[in-house]
Amino acid sequence: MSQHAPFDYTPQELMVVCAAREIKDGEVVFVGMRLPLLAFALAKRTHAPNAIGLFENGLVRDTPSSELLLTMGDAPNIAGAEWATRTGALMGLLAQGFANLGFVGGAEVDRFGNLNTSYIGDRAHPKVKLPGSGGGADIASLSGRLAIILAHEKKRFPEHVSYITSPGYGDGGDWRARVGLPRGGPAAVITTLAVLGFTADTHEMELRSWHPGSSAEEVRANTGWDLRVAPDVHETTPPTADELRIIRECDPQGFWTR
Amino acid sequence: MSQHAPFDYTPQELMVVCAAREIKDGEVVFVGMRLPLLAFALAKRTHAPNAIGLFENGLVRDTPSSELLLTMGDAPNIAGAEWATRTGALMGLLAQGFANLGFVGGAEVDRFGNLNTSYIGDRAHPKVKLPGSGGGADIASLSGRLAIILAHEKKRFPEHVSYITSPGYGDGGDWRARVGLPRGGPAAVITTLAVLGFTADTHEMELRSWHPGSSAEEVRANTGWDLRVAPDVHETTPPTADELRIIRECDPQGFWTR
Amino acid sequence: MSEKLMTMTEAIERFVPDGSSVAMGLALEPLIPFAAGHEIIRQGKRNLTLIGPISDILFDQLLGAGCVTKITAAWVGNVSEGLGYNYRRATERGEPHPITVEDHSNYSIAMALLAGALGVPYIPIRSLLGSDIARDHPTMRPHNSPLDGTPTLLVPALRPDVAVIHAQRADTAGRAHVWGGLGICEEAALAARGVIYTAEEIVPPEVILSDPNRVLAPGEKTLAVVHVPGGAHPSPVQGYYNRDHASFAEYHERSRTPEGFAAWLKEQVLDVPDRAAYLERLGVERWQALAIHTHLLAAPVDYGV
Amino acid sequence: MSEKLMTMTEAIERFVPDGSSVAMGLALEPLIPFAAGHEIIRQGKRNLTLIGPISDILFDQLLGAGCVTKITAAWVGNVSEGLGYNYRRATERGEPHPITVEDHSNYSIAMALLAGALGVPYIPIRSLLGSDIARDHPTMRPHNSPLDGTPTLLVPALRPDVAVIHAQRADTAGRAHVWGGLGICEEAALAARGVIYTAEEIVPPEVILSDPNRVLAPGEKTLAVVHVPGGAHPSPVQGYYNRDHASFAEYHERSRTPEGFAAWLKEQVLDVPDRAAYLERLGVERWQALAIHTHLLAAPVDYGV
Repeated sequence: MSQHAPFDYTPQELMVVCAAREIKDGEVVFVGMRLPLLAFALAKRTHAPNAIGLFENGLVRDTPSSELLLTMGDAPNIAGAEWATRTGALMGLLAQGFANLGFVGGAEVDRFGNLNTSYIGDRAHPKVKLPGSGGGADIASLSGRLAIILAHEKKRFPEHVSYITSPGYGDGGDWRARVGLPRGGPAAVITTLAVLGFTADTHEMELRSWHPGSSAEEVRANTGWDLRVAPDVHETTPPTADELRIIRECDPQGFWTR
Repeated sequence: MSQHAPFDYTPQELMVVCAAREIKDGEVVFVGMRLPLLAFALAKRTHAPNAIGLFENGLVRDTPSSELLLTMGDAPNIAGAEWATRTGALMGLLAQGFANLGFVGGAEVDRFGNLNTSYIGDRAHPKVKLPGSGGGADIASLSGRLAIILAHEKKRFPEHVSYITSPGYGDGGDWRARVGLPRGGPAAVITTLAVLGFTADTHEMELRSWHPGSSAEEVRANTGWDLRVAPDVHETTPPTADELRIIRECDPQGFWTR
Repeated sequence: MSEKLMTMTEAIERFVPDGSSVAMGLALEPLIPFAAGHEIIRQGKRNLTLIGPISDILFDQLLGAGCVTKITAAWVGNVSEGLGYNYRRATERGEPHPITVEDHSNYSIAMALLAGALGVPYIPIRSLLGSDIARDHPTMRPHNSPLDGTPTLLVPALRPDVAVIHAQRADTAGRAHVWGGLGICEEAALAARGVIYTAEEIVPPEVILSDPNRVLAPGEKTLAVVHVPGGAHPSPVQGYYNRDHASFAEYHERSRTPEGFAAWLKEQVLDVPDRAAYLERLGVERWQALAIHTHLLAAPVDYGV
Repeated sequence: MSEKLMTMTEAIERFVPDGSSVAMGLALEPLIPFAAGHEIIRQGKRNLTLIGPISDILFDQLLGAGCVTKITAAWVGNVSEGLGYNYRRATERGEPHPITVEDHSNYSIAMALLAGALGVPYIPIRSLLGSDIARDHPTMRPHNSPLDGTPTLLVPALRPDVAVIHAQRADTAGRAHVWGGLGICEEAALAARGVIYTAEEIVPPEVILSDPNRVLAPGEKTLAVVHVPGGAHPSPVQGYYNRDHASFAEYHERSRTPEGFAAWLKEQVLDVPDRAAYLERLGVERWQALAIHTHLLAAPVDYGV
């Protein structure tokens, strides 16, 4: 399967699979939107049947939605939730440390995993105004681990983001503890080219695996600084036929995955 | 009617009538327990049909309960409420200044309207341990006006209470503003012998009216300091036949009023 | 989703160890978990800290039985009758042993648990300023707001080890529907490290999940679910039974002296194996007198898609 | 209890004056009061401050129409499609005029409104520490907890002049049932100085009072109740209709240029007198395609006594 894999799936489908693999069975996962919605559904139906999903609109689900979601507030995501409460109450659980893992997307991520979803360029006269944090900054501040999902382009991987919407490791090391964040930090960055992690001490981003068809060189060439490479760097394990079948059952039109 | 009145009603019934008279039409009233429950029902059925009742267990009612209540949490007080929410959310409205008037009872009230419902005697080794604040201290802190209801006995009217559970005017004057209370203070003290108020400047208690059958002398003799008497002091207007009929419809067994 | 249904004996043995802090009576007068409280007494738990807004005689019973060394509450007594005699004996004479009392108001205890639920260190309130509750409290402290300098009282977060909540219905996965007077049930369930539900009915998950807005807290917070019909008697359960006022009056009379309380405790708790036996002792006639005489159904709600 | 039912025209004229702060889109993606927003545009309101968590294109429309000078929100865009072009034009090029933006996260905007609802000056959170949201915010400020010295971010209370909330049903006295995804509807309704409800159905008071736990806020907070079936389209209303994803995609395409947006606005808002005409324009077929195909009734609840 694996040698044909690159032709059997889209980059988005591989990203969903990589995201699902970050979810351990029994974990409480702050799901968020788009690809992680599919990753949560995939994990629940494969290796993490006891995972629990949190949504910032106030939902806790122990089953994935019965229909494809374009937003977390779509009616099928609310029907059958085990709790539909106030955003404040749900975020309070996140602040308590209730979420083992959180997912966020972003327009820019930097060397220390800081995310920008607010302003490209000068804050006062931005080149591009992005929608903003939503719950992303909270998920990044308060989850036990953070998984970041974005397209791998050099402009999206600057050495320093122009605006920190969602704190990663700041300038590295023990920055999170210094600023008072209670826990967490980025554990994985899942891109169209690779899966990246962070070193234990300096918390600098490093390449963990390149996707089939890509290479360490291509990943480094599309990163805005001299990207470290993990000693055990390897090729990303491609999706299995089962994983692809489930993803395509969840997103038959490929709204999020094509 | 009025000359026979003293023989037609109990002291509790007169206190309910005096309490009801403190409620203006359209006001939001923090009701509390016991006699004020009847006072709210009486006011709604006479001069204040648009009054709204708040209860610290999280209730807002625009109609009195259909049955006599022994506690605010009795099922008939919840059925037909216009809002049954969290105590925190309800108390938040009180903190915003939502309640025009609040009622509290107490074991001791002093010259400046401070109430004790906690400890008689030394806090460490109390002579009597009373149940405590409940919501009383909050009602006294945050209501627009406060009406206090208690039996008129010398021991219950010391010059200084041994413990301030519910703040009145502290040591008088602008004490409430000095300690940071946002508003309010006692407006009336309704007892078995009289109705008392507070002077505008020093906020010291003064006799406003003695109940039929009592006298300014009896009231002063049963008060633990040299009680001031309002210039326009007079006899308390007795209950009307209508008022008594309604009270007895609400409390046919006289659980609270006999 | 793990199975959390167990017996009352097991739930109390496993999740209410000696020395733990236990939040109970959180809906104020209704839904007081008397059955759970009586099992705590029968198991002879010691050195408990009881946390609640008011307690309508359950705290007084646990105090008299010697289970408690600390009370963190706004009010302890007998709502329809007045004082709690065991509370008086414990605080005035140190009987059966001395206790410490952390006085709150209903607003401050709600804010303490809300702060715990929100994962914030404290909530700054404008109530209780100038009161001796604020003066004497070991952890609340006055602090001028850094925003505008006005006085506030900081109410620190409170996180009970366990909250015991009586619900109308729950499923075996630990999700419960609670309705009527809610008091501080939600704040306590979310602030507590875990929740024990005692429930009038155990229902299939689809009943609970049919109304996610009515669920008190996520099942992941739940330690145990116990099926205890009548488990809140003599307090009321909206839609299930009314308050047994006479029981509160009877307790008030019989607990006036230590001897009277000891006799009451033996008869009503120690010699009663469980809630089923308790209700049998109460008698069918008295139980039926508390039954719902007028059913008042909530208007239908459609979560359809 | 005074009558609060009125037309949309009257409600917006009376209770959304130029320069006021208006909280909308409080349930996040569902229950967005588009009908009310479009009437605000038709009445040419100016200098509004919009307050909300995320806004699924309604804020973008109000920005493009020139009604807004300030945004206090966590996210402004098009949830299923991405960016909001009017938001970009306003912030990047000051078109149609410059605006100020107070960036929040969903947690901080919820805590700001909760502080307003609780009558407390601020809530100290441990989120956003080290972020540029915290650095640049005009009123949030870092402050070490006086209790233990740990860093917190103080989120000051926010009290909108008015909250506009679309509800499934309301009565003429101003009490509403809202269910499904709640977001920050309750915090905003309680923090706001007044609430305008737009409702799918107007029902007798006894329907609302049959389920007091489901009521969002007391009627005394209510300024107006407006009967607007379909008033949240293209956003979803649990149990009434689903999200019209195609409308969001269409808006995304057509609002790409100022000219495209102007044409969209004329066609969809300015030339449409009210929501009934809007739905007629949408067409029966398209409307029926959004209809609830599977009804999911909440389990019965008895408030009996």
